[in-house]
Amino acid sequence: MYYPYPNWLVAGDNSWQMTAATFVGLMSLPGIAVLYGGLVKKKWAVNTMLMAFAGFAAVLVVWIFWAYNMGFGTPLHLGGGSGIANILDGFIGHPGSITGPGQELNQANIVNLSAAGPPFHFPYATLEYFQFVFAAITPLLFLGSVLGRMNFKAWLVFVPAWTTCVYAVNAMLIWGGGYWATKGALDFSGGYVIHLAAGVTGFVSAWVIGPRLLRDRQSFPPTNLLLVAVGAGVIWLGWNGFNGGDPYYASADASAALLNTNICTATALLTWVACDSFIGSAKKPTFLGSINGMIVGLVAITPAAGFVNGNAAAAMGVIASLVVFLAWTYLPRVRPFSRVDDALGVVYTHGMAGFLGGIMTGFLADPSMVEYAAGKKNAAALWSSPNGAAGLFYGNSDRVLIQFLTACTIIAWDAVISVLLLLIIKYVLRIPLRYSDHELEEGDVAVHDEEVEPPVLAIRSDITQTLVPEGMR
Amino acid sequence: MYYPYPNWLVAGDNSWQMTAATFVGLMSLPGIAVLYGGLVKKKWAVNTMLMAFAGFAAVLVVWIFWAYNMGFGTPLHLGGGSGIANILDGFIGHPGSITGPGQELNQANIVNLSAAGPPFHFPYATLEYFQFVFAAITPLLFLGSVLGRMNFKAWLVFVPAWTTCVYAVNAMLIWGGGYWATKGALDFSGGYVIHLAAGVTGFVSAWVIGPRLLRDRQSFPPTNLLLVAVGAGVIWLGWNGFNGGDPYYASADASAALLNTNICTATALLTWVACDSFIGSAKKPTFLGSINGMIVGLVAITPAAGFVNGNAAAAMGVIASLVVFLAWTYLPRVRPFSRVDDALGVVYTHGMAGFLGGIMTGFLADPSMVEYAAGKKNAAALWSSPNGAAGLFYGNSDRVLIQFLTACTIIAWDAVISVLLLLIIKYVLRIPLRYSDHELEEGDVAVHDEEVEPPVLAIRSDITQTLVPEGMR
Amino acid sequence: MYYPYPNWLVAGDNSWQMTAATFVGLMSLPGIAVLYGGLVKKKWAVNTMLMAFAGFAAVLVVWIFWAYNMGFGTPLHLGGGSGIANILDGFIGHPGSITGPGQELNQANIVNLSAAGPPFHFPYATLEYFQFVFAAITPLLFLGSVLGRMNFKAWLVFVPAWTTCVYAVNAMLIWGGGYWATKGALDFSGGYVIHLAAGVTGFVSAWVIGPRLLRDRQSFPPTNLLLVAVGAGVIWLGWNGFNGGDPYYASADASAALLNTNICTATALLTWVACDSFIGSAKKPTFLGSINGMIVGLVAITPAAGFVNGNAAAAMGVIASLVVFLAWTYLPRVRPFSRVDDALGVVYTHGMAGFLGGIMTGFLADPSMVEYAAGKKNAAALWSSPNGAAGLFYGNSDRVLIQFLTACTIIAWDAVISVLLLLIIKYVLRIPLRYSDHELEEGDVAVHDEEVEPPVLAIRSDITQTLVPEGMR
Amino acid sequence: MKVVIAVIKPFKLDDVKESLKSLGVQGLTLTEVQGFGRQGGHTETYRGAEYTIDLVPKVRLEIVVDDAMVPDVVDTITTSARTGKIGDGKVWVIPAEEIIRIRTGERGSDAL
Amino acid sequence: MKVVIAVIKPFKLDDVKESLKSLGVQGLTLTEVQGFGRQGGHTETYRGAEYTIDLVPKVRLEIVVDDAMVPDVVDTITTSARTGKIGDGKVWVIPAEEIIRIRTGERGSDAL
Amino acid sequence: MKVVIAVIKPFKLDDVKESLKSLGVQGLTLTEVQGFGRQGGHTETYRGAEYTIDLVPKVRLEIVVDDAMVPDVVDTITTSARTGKIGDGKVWVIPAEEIIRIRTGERGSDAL
Ligand SMILES: Nc1ncnc2c1ncn2[C@@H]1O[C@H](COP(=O)(O)OP(=O)(O)O)[C@@H](O)[C@H]1O
Ligand SMILES: Nc1ncnc2c1ncn2[C@@H]1O[C@H](COP(=O)(O)OP(=O)(O)O)[C@@H](O)[C@H]1O
Ligand SMILES: Nc1ncnc2c1ncn2[C@@H]1O[C@H](COP(=O)(O)OP(=O)(O)O)[C@@H](O)[C@H]1O
Repeated sequence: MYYPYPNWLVAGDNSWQMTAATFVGLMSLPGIAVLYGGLVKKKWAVNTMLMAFAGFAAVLVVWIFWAYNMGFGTPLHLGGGSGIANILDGFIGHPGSITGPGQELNQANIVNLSAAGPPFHFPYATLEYFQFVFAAITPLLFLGSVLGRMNFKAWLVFVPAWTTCVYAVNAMLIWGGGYWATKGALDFSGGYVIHLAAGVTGFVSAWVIGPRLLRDRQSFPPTNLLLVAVGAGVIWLGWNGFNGGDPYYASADASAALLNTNICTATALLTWVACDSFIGSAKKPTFLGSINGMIVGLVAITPAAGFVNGNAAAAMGVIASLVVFLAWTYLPRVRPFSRVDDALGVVYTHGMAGFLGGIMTGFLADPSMVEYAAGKKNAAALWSSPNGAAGLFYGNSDRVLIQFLTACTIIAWDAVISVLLLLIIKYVLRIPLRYSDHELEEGDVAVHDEEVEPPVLAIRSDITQTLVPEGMR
Repeated sequence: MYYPYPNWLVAGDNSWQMTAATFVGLMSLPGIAVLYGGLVKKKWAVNTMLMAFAGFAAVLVVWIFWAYNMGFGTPLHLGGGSGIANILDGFIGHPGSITGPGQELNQANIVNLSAAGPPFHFPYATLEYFQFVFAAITPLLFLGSVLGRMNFKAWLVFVPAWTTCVYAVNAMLIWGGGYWATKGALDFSGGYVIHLAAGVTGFVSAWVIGPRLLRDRQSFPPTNLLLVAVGAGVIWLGWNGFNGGDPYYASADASAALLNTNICTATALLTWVACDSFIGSAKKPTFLGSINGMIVGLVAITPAAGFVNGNAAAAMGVIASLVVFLAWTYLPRVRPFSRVDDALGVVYTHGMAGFLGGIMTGFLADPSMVEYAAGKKNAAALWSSPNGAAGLFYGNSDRVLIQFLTACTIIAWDAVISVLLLLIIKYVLRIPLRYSDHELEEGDVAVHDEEVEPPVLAIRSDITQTLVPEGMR
Repeated sequence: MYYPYPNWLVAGDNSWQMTAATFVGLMSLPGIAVLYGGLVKKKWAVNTMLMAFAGFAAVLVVWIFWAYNMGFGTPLHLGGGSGIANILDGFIGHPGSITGPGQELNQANIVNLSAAGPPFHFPYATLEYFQFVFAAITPLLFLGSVLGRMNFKAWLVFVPAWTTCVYAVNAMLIWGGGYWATKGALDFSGGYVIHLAAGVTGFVSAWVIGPRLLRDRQSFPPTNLLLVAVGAGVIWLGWNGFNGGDPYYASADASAALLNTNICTATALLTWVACDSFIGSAKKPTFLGSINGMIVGLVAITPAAGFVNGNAAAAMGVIASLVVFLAWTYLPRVRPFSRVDDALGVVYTHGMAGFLGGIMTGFLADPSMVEYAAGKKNAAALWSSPNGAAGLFYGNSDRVLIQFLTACTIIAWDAVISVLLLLIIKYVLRIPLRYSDHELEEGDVAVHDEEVEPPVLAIRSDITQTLVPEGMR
Repeated sequence: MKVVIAVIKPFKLDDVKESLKSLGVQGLTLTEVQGFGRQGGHTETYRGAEYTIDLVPKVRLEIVVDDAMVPDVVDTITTSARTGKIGDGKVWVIPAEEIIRIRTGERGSDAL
Repeated sequence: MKVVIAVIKPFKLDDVKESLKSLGVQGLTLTEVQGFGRQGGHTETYRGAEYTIDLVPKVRLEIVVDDAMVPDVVDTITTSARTGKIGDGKVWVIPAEEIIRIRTGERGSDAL
Repeated sequence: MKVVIAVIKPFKLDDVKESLKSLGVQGLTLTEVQGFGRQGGHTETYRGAEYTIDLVPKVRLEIVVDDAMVPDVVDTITTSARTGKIGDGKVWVIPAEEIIRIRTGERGSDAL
């Protein structure tokens, strides 16, 4: 007799987890690549897409050779185990590769969390890849802040360094069983680990790298909104894997997370359209407004998706969309926002929306949205005694504070280390962070010898009549 | 011990159902959004895409607060239970929200059908979301009839109203265990509930709203066929979830439905290409012809996918494609088709194809295409005594009539109520159904202050040298 | 009691297999259609996309009526069972249709392989469709060699003929339990069956059909790189289904194959970007270079994905990308490469990369990458006694030779039969293989009466003020 | 020989083309241009940024004609391109010294 | 009546437009063109093939003005379009015999 | 000073450009235009609707040259753009009164 897999593997859960990971991967490629490629000025479309594709690849390389284990492996105990230094004990994991057969095929496990839930029903390769697609999309998101001037070489160094020193810490602290995880911080799928992190990093990086050319800031109309729609659609539906995959099982909570994700997105989109129509200066609904609202909704529900019920999800969409709309309308006039050229406004749509979502989770987490059930598997009673997380509105009074302090940790660490890494790249490695002004003027043509829609009149002069023969023609 | 999910949940089935729903969601966003966005005249591309994104969101809001239960919940007994009024007993369900924890997490169930098949292996959230993506794509389909003049505000009112008053009725009648369900009407995945409905609604709405500008009817070349290909490809493959998801299990019938869907689509596509090449006026194969054929095939197999065998699927593709090709070639010259400006011809590719598919199902449904098996689960004998549906060719003489009467019910109800709703919007709510002629002349620029490919020379005058500083540069 | 499926069906495995097949389908439509549509000169974009859509459909028709069984059914014993003629015994299967109910619904099985692994957990329809999407993408890949001149009619005859006479043989020999399968040839997901085959066929077909117009070879700038990104992204992530689906179970090996696929792709992409930056003539990283590298990585890992570990996958990406980069830089100057107009270079990115991947698999296959485990299902010991395939580096000395001979068989058969089929189409069926020079000059407009971005000034003269009335307006 | 240049609203192109044909004009060359003038532009908004588009799409016609034809051509264009609303455009006339048909080398009126 | 034609760098358009406005120029017609001249082109590479692009994007302005205005218009353009680097472009002047405003039929200076 | 205007088939551009270079022409301005003339257009079909496209893509060259160069330039274009088939296009010549190089302010022949 042959068996296709060991008995700890549940095909349905592994199937869902691989599928969810693929959906999340699609959010980056082609999702973000063409969303941003369609949103930037035509002369930067190629550069933007190359940054996205190469960034995605670069994360995977560090992920498999050391970074995965820094986020999800055995923690390095740096703190000594008492007082505030405790945080250092759950800060970062032992670096280590995951490329051996056993590291791919054995039953997956997150050391620090294994007591807190049921064993995983899939192998390490699934967990590693699933977590990779999250790690990979994060730099692609903050690319939105720095595009149109950041040097490709600096990007290719910054992304792996950031994944190692920043993302792995975020992940360990909240997801890998690190400090804030033990304190009960709630971040279902990365409102903090990913979106707050992307907003903060993008913003400080845009500040360190400096703004786009004046001419590009004055005139940065999008290349093509049809491509924006392609990216946006893939991102919305791909988010079903983003939030639906995070219970790690094709469970009831996965289904609820998926539904809630769509609910919050729908209300946020409609709220932004309403703001555009009634508050906005032109009083007209806009397509890009609907996309902004959509993204804000997706981001805001991310820390909450499987923790809140559908009513909360609907409310979160309205609130997050309204607040971010107002923030984006009024904050650019005041410091520090007026001083930093965050090209696509990532600090608003990802940073603020992620922060808001995380705080609202602290209020709204509904303990009836069970994640795992303890007890006898077949007991009918089981699902009436859920062990889900409770927010302030459900009697858990310090949840909001924990959410807030977790956010502060992420903001502080990510901002400081991102700046540091960029300065090291600039002054120690001596790689320029930005293109020269001449290159910035020409864009894609200067830096890649490519254009997104090359002139039809282009001539390839090395082909002559005689070079290629007529075949058997 | 912890358990990730209750024992009625089968991870494999929940995985497939969530995946299938995501594929169907992708058919709308970005699928329909860019298929239609690429097919319309350039000046309407943004409006078309915004209509699609906002319509999708609007359906979800009514779906979760009341409409899901009107289609799939407990029926309101309006009829009194005898004679023809019977139809009113299985016409519409009690409205009610589905946003509470239990309404998301408990085992899914369709009250009226629970005796007719095995229990569902997934929670309500899965069923609600799966059914949502079907409800959401329907208005996006009939958008194809009314685009290029329908007012966005009227659209945002019409879509939720239509979902409530029309779609929920279609669903209850055929899928929710309502009147025609009890009579044995066959509609595997929405040949009637969705496509016939979209064709009829689009057609009457185009009539009520009035035609596009003469100038737009005279000149409506597509914006970009590459985007049409993106949309079309996502729609074809997304249909694997559309028809493959409707058995509600990752069952053998799901697999067969999926294969049959592709078979019918392939023959329909090739038939249309042949018609273009040999019957069409230019005698040339065309890309848009192949896409029309593809859509006709996908639609025609929808009511039949898991009920017919592969031979029938192949035949259905040829027949539907040929008939719709001829209809679209000759009917536009006669009334009422000559009098209504159905911009993208939804009445042909969805309305007629759905109708044809439903009727052909009445002939071709093969009882060996078992849907659920009754009996002892492990008995080898089980699968030799299938309980599938039989069509006229398999001895079930009144099946065709039932299919026909079901179609008539849908056509009549949807046409009448759609017209009524539009008149209420116009005369009671006083929201104009169409843009003013001036807005129609300018299109996107006038109504959304956006263009699909904005001029590179656009100047943003509020940015000056001093506004954004140089960062740490 | 009702049951949704028989007890041999495992929902999780069927779910994954249907999902994986859908991802692979998406690689063709819209994947290849818009990757190639975006890469060709604007005047050929429509033709390219129509070729892709119609080719996909055409393969399915022959697949269901006869070709599936020629690749995966009962072998025709043509050889007599001894000596070299042995190869004829495992060369091709009995043609036969798969469209009946039982042929869709019964438990899937590959006759020749059933003793070598566990029984399949899904019905025939799943296997047939899964194998179809592989059969369908192959001609779409070699379309890249012949586009810009091949006659659409000849294409529509060549594709089904090739699927029948070439693809089915490739599949039987290696996957269907044919000759090379029995010798232990390793081709996880089609490095040979698909990519080497596409490279060889594309190359010889380009030679037989003759080159594009001189003017098109001199000037063939891509239409739109944003669409290239859409296609490329869908292809990368779709490959998760391509390689992740080939274990036929949602197994640990599926997960490892999926992870390895991404690893090899990432290193290959970065290697090509490095080559462009440091070796290339312009010393600049390019977007299309990154896409070339990506494809080379995806192709190279295809024969190896579930057989090698992560380290090997990373190495394969570097090696394949470097070799193909050098080949593509230098070989076009020497014969036969200088004499054949392989428009998109399929012989390099698919042919060579597939060949290299297959040979490297012979060296690197790691026996610890278990595919199926023999023994008692629940025994913990099970997974410590894997039965995976071993390459030369793991002591299996003749593996490389077998891989090499298998490649030779594919190259020889595919080249000879492809040429033969084209000559038959030309001289026997008298269908011209290429368009006339006049048609080649005009491209899409001449052969399909369509343009990818039609002029906005186009006028439809048959619509007059009175034709369409004003509705209820 | 003169060149008549006309800048008109794009949707009037068909009318103008038809009436020129009736007049016997056998050829013209057309360019998609952008006009700046009394007809105001508009504003577009992308991700919160407002763009002023003060250029309006127009079509520019260039027609080489015999001197004798100039008044008729100018009149025809003026009439058929007129909507009476701001932005209808301009017509102006430039002297041409020579005209050659590339295909045949014919010159002057024969080349038209 | 004259027509001033100017071929300039695209990013200078706004400056030129503004200074012409200050001068009282009420309208102009603009075309996106490609220039060939001393300013070199560049190379692009697609799938291994090198393309020479020796054409540089430029903007072409066409302004009908009264004879008296010509020197000012030419000077203004020359000044505001200048960067001092190769490729700044040219201005030239052509005689126009007549100009008509389509909307009103006005001719000559009134039509501007 | 004259302006030579040529409307040619797009694929002939390279030949024309090369032969003008050989002649010593140092610059020109090129516009993608659409021509209407004896060369027929074609029909396109989209979703069942037939569109008549009677405009053919052409390239328009605009070359300011010294009076003395005009005959050579015209001849060179005529020769190198000719295919002998309908639609080869036209060349015409217009007087220019002044030409200025923006970068330097040079005028006349020096500005070319
Ligand atoms: N002085 C000018 N030189 C060249 N083109 C002009 C001039 N004035 C206007 N135009 C062109 O004519 C178009 C219409 O002019 P505008 O002032 O808007 O309206 P009207 O012609 O009705 O007075 C402009 O968009 C521009 O293309
Ligand atoms: N003889 C000419 N006729 C028409 N346009 C010209 C001519 N010479 C140059 N141009 C235009 O002027 C632009 C700038 O010319 P170039 O020689 O590159 O720089 P510069 O004007 O600084 O000497 C060219 O791109 C072209 O559009
Ligand atoms: N009177 C004209 N004024 C301006 N352009 C013209 C004129 N006649 C023809 N053309 C241009 O010349 C092109 C070729 O003219 P056509 O009549 O098709 O062929 P041919 O020049 O060979 O006689 C046209 O497409 C158009 O762009």
